[in-house]
Amino acid sequence: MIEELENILERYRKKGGNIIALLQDTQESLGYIPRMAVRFFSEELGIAASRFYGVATFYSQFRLKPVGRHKITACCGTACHVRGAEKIIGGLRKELALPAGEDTTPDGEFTLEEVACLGTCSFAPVVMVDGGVRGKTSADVIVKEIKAIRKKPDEG
Amino acid sequence: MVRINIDGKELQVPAQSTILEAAKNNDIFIPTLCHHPKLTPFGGCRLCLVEVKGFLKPVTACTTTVGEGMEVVTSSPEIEELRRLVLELILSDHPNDCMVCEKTGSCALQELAYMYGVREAEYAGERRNYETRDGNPFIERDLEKCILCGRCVKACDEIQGVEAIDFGYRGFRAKICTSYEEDLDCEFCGQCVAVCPTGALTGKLWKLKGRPGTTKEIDTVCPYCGIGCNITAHVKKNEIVRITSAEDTWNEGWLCVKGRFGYQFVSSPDRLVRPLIRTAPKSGMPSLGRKGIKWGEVFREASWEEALDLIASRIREIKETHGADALAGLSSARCTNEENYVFQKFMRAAVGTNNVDHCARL
Amino acid sequence: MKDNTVVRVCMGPAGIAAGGKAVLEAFRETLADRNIDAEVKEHCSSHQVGCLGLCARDVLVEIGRNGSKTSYQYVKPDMVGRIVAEHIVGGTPVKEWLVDETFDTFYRKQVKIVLADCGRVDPEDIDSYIAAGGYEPTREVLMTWIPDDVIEEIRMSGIRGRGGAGFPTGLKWELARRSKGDVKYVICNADEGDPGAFMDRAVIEGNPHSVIEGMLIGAFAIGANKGYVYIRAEYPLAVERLKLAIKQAYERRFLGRAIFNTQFSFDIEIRLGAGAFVCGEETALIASIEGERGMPRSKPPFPVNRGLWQRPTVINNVETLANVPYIIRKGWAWYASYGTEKSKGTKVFALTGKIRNQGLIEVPMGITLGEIIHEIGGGIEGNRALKAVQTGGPSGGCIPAGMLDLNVDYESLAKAGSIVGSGGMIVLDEDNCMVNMAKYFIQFTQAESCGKCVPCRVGTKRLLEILTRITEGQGKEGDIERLERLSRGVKTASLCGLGQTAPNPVLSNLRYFREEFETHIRDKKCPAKVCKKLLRYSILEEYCKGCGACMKACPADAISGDKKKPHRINPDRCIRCGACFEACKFKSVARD
Amino acid sequence: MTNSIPEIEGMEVIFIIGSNTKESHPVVANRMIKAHRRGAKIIVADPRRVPMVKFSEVFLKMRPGTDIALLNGMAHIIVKEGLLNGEFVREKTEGFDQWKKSVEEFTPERVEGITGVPKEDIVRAARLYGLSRKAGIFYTMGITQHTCGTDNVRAIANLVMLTGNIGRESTGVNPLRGQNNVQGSSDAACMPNVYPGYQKIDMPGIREKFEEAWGTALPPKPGLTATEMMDAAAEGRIRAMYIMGENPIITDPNMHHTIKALGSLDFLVVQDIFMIDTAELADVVLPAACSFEKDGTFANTERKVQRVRKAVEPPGEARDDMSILLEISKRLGYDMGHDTPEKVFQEYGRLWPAMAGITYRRLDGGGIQWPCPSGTHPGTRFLYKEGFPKGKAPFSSVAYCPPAEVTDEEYPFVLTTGRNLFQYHSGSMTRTVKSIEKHAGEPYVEINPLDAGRLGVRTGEMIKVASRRGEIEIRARLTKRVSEGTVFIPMHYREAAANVITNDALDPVVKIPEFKVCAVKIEAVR
Repeated sequence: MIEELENILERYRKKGGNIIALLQDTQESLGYIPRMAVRFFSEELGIAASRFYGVATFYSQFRLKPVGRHKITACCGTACHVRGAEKIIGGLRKELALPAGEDTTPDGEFTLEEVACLGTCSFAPVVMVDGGVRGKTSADVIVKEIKAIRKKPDEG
Repeated sequence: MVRINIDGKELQVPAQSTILEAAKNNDIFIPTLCHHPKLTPFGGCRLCLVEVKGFLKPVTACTTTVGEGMEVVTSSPEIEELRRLVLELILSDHPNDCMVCEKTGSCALQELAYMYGVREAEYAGERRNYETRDGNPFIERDLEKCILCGRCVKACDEIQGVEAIDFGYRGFRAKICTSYEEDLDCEFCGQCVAVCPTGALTGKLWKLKGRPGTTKEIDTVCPYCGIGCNITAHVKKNEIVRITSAEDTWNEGWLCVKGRFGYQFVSSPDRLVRPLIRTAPKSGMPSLGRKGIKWGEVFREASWEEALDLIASRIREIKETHGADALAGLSSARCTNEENYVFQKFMRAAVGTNNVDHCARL
Repeated sequence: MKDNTVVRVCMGPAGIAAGGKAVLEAFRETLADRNIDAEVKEHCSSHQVGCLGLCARDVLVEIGRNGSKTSYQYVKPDMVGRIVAEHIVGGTPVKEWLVDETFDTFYRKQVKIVLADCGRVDPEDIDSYIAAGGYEPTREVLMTWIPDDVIEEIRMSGIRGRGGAGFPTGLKWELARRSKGDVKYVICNADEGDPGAFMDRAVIEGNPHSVIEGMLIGAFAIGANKGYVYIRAEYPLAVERLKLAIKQAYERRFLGRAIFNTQFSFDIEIRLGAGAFVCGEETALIASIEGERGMPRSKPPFPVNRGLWQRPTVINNVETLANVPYIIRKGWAWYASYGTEKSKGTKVFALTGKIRNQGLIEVPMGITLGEIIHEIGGGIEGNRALKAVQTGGPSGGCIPAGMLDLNVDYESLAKAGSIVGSGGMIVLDEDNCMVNMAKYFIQFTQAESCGKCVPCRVGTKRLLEILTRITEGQGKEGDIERLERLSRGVKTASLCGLGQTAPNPVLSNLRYFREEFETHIRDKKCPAKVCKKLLRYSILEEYCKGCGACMKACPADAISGDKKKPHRINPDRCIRCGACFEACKFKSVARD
Repeated sequence: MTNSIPEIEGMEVIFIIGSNTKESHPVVANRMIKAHRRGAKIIVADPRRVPMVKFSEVFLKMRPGTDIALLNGMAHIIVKEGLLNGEFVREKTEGFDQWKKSVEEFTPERVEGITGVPKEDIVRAARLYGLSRKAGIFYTMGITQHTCGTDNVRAIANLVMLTGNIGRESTGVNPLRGQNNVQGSSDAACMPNVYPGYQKIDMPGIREKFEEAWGTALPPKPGLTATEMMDAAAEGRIRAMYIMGENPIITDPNMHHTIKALGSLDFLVVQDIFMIDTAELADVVLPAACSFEKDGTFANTERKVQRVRKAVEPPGEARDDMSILLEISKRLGYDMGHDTPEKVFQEYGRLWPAMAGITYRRLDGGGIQWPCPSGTHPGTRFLYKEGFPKGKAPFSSVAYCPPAEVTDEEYPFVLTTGRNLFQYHSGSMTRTVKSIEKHAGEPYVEINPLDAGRLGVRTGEMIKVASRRGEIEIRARLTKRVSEGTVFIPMHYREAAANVITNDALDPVVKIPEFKVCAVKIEAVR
């Protein structure tokens, strides 16, 4: 992990940047923001660790825990809302048996993420499964997909 | 200087001052919670909202600088309603335990709640609750009492340059955090405690020892380094229960961990309380912290009379047999000027030697 | 056989969502099999709006031959074979799959300025933008104009901030120009946060150079040499396109030093938003670009005086900037000829919700809501009744069905208790609960509140709690008054735009649908049958066949009854999930 | 200090050398940080990466004991680049030309060789300080606790005179005193060669003045310094000692020597608030009151006299030091003729003009900085406004000489000692404070990770640190704070007392021991 962090730091020092950029790069290469990454950057750059944490917890993009192998993104935009996004999310949480307040299954397989708006309102309700957009969808459709993913051995 | 008008009063105020400063310096009261004169303005609590002619919405007095001919109204039914609502909202997410809170009596929030007669919250609802407590040995952090005014964050950054804490999360979940919410591990200067307007930050040693108003307060000087910070000792039942420093002292109320939290030595059970006279021969080697030595077997307690007589007679003997310069005295950089003066006078005039020094060099 | 046929398949997010890839492949294969040498283009991916904008009908396929264009809607892979056979080979379009008549009315009332070139130019090829007259305005301005002329031109055009607040752009630029400072910045706010609005994404994906040009001209006007585009990371395609466009602009020396060999130099950097709605607010956005928590700062000082790194800074939204080159090209008078006296030009709206023609529309300011709904939008979906139109997203409000002759412009909408905002326009029908809508928006703003100031941090939370209890049948007498007092307080006392507008949905819904709130509170009923906890389920014996489907479906074992005999729901056990309602094939489960 | 602490805010350049300000004088550091926020540039010169480095423009990480080379090197650059303050040098100083020659040899290259500081940094620091006319220098024991301590201070003085950075507001040279009343006990003349107010006992007329005031004959020749006393005791020339509120066993160098010295006394009185280590060797131990239990005054590092007020009663039969001394004095047949602190202070003021204007009543309105000659005088915020007391100040050439003890094959590491933020001096007070002990109750040695790696030592492991004088076992704390080849041990911990190891070589003039440099060897304890 260290050399990844050093690379990120290298880039940061070259083109100059800020805490957010640094964290975005970190998450990009590690999938989340580990404690030791913050410690590392804080020591190397003399920027207080508390500031990294403040930024990391402010923006919804950043994760302090590893993300699941499969990512399901449910749009909660207004259009999706009026077309029953809540129902879908409810159904998915039930299917994935997500503990309250958690967005990733204990086995680290699935992460269910809710986003403000994917900007495909005309296709509401919209859900993304591992990057693939599913328009005019429903809980059942997605649940089927989840079951399918569970079955076939993960190739990634 | 610019000319402004606050509540009908024509005033001349420094051009760069904020409306709040201008008002304060002219004894016009504007309620505040997040503002602190020694820290940069924040504008979060919204209590200092005032009406400025020509502005569509009320502005915060703490962040708005005055302008020539500015007309300000600090109190109107609308403004007071807003302040009241803000207080109701703060209290709707604030524990109701003033009766056991260390801050009671010196709490800015309590004072304003009293002023505005806000009691049970009209907007009662969910309250933050944090089970985990910070395990550090100096500072009690009760974040349920935190009003997110940000003073502690600023003090830690702007005054102490440590930045051990910062705002974390957002919205209703916003919270003052250390990195990854570990236990506080900083310089423990306690500037954050000093600037906290509520009971969110207090000294762990203070707990239930006595609140301001119930203690005797004595202004004196810190017993530690050579800077001589001015401190106030809070005393109850002949015990120091709290050390604070006033904002108007030359050290601006800032202290370090020793000055603010290092006062327990005064009431230590290990203090010497009676003169001791050696009974056993010298072992030659001090214990250097080794435990289990029974001083009773080395020294015996004696009356002052006996001890002082003994000292006087031995000094006289040695002086007679070996001369005054066979005696020497070491004074202390921790004693007062008067005591040091007396000590050297004692060595020179009473004992008769210039063999007198102190630890300045060590 | 040689042919000049061009097949365009919609591959915008919506298109992809509808299975555009498969359709595209189908065409490629079928044409290859029949070795027809026809061009198959990814269409909507670049022209997602420009060409059709009717994404609701994706996958849309456009077939152009000998200059004529024909469009198919709802295309599925299995339809491709026939289209190729009959249309491309046979030459006669497949009638029943063509787009229907409302397709054209969708355009009649629209006026395209910002979106005009979306679709005509290839966003990934700067030349096609130049060919369409791109960068000419910049050249002219840089070489023959003085900054004050530019500002004057923009001021006269009357264009106002398209991001929401509607602050006159010319005035903003003038203030920034007059503000002292050797270093100044231009920021393009592409942090399109309003749920239900996506025109900024569309413009950047469809015509990124128009935005770059807008920034160039703005920078020249105020005397800035550095610009930032603050864009949501959630828009990967837009980010990609923008990066490419900037790269190409640098290659052509439209960016960098000595542009068009003048003294003027300008650089643009992209900053990715990290997911915080509040960063749409100017000062929060600035904090975010500086890499800090996006917590708004008190105004004054305003960004035009002390903004990014304490320097004078102009922040304009994407749509605003994209207008600029066209205003320069055709002149302020032409632009000002559209719109009303106070609201000039056109505005792009994202028309969504319960409406037939969904998608982006660009209309002249002042057009009536009715024209938009019925003519452009083709009326309400299904045969439900229009209930209201929500505009301005979480900062806006609802316009009830009765006010369809309302003109859509800054003043009229404001008077009606809503705002133009960034241009979200969600159509609601009788199946939408207005209390639930208010709750939804407050839920959103509450989750996005930065937490700096008390009214927004705690106030929105309390608003949400009250609305929630109302939708759950726990509403108390006085709750409406509580909501009103709190909303007013949050509006005036909050630090930034987010808090100052957050209560709008509540206030406007209370204004037009007060009785719906009262019904929830007093009768514990939700007329739109949306608020689950207020619904009552019962079985109509006369219709029940006793098939037991509902019994199986019920997760709470609340349904009992023998086979072939009418079943019964035990109201005490019923958790009101509606499973039985959906399970029953005989419509014998009643819900009220 | 020639300046007062609040003046720090107004400084353009702050040059900190041999002072871990943030840990030893935290509230001064607060002012420096304030200045920094207002744009002041900070230079830090130290063998360790001390916390203030975080705020510094330039950090000169020098080898211990090479201060003179560094300071002369900076002077060299300032002279060569003509950054000096010609007017000041002409009118306020003397001996410039001759001194100038003495720094010629200190070229950046050579200085880099001696100090280990890259020459670019030395040049940057020299320019920063040299170009500023509103600069302050801050130093503490890091400068004085060397065999060349006096020369270190002279070298600093040269730099100050060269740039004229003295005698104005926010401009001067500021030694920070380590203990609450070091300034005061020096002022009050607990020193072998002067009477109160630094009045030399061998100056004509002075002794007579005090004999007259005190109504008794006084010994004519100067006495011994603390460190000399220990040697004299060991040799039997000193037979009895009276130690008030000091703990030399922990605070003096070469502990074994100190123990031997005190052990061989015929009679030792220790007067303290705790059973300190030194008291264990005493014949009589007297229980004293602490500063919260008595009235009086302290003089802080900026010469400010402030009131100390009684807050609580002393425990048991403990008494304040003054009344104890008065009692013994009576028994020795000498009645000092005053019984309250205030009366003592009045006599003090009568005998020292600089203190004459200060009274307890005035002090109730806040501290006053001496000199304060009259009751209407406001006190003196900064010194030398009207030039130097002895007219022109002389430049004095100082040669660089290495520390008394340098590293060799057997003792390859340099040990430097000092304080940490949480403990205080010999720890007699702070180590009885539970929270402080909980947080910083364990002795440790700071060692560079690379050195530790070579020795196979991990953080938290016990290692043995030994010098020619003694050895201790102590926990290793791996940190980049210290450079390779250097280790640091805080002085506070009796159970692993740094002064078992330190060198008691003295500065020839002021007799300060070389706490800051000695050679040690280190091995892991298995």
